Amino acid sequence: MTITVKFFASLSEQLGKKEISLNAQDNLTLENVWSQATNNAVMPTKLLMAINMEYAQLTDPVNDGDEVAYFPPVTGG
Amino acid sequence: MTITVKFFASLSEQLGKKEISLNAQDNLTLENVWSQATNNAVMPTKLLMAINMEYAQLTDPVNDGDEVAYFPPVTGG
Amino acid sequence: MKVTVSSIPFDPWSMLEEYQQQLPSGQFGGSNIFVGTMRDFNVGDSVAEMTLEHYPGMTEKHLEKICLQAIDRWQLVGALIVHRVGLLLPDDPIVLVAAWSAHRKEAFEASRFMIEDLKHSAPFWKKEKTTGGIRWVESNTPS
Amino acid sequence: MKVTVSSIPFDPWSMLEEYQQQLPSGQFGGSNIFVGTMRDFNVGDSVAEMTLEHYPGMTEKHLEKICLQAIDRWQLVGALIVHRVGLLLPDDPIVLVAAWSAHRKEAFEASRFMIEDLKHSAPFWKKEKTTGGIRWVESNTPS
Repeated sequence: MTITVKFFASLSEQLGKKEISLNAQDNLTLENVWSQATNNAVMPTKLLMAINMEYAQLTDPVNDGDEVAYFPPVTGG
Repeated sequence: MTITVKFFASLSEQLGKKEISLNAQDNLTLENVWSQATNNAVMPTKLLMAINMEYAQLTDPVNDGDEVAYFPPVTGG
Repeated sequence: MKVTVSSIPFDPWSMLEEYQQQLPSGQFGGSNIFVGTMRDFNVGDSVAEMTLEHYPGMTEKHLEKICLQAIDRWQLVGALIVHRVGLLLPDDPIVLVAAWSAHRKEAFEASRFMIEDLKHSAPFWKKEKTTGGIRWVESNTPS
Repeated sequence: MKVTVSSIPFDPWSMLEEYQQQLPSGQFGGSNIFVGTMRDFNVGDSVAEMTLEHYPGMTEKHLEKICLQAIDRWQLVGALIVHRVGLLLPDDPIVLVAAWSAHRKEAFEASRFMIEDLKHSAPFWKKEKTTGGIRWVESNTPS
């Protein structure tokens, strides 16, 4: 399956990437996708994540065509 | 002593007066002034009053030259 | 701080803009604003127009006291109150209170305090013209 | 309801005026508005400029959800959120939230809910340029 993976803000800077397209096997969770997309980088303690622009959890499944995102705590307003 | 007495809103309409100048004896309270200024009209239960534009109580003393006011509950905003 | 009692319609947005321009640059992180507007209904009746009476002198003095208390208690950078008097029509702004402060919590609390104190204590009285006739509004809602 | 993410400076007062004009006449008795503005200091340091990043698509979706929740919970007549992104300078408005309702209590509670949810959950990230260098803001104040 093919998924889009996005990184934002300080996390994007640390990893040196903003967006990648990932060709991956089926039956992955957000935790698996993180490992593949970052070459097993250590996960920040306060990481937030989303699937198709809705907040999600590490154990949530990712499907073909999904847009996945990882980002640090938000600081808007 | 001479004092100015003002009435506002529904109270002013009920009494048929807005402002009077009262020549009165010394040592009066707001309660005495009410009686003289209204010819002993029955006092409304929710009456508010002020001396020189500061909220005051029925038992507060009134002095020569004071501006006294009586009015119903406020409904601004 | 600024207090205005206006016998003609006022535009809350331009008054906010004008007042804010005089505030010290870079000092406020948040402002909270409440605008009270005349509705065309009240206590179940349709209201065509409203007259607002006040106590010239005492009203301004009381509104200034509210601003000073809010500035002191929440360390505000600025405070503004504008209140309409005279003949009002539906959709006319009645009141504007605004508080500028370093943080949002203080701005919210201060403007809430200002409108509550104004509603409970500032000498204004509303008279409504409804389909059933003319009546004085007897009391404000508690909050 | 209306949600705008703006990459250029916005004027809160004209956006409030414009939005309010479309609301149903005579229905709202109160509006509460919060405007967050860029200060020239933060956590003890002087801040010269700030960059706001967002997640295009998810950010707008989340702000719309906040408006819908507020409208539903407080029976609002109208709700507005405007948020700036890109390069900001001190005194630039960052965020505007506003709630129009029949009564003041609902207007205050709704706009407070909107700004708190936005601060805690809407995907925006601030990067500050201070005298000490460039830094990402790590977290928002709790309230």
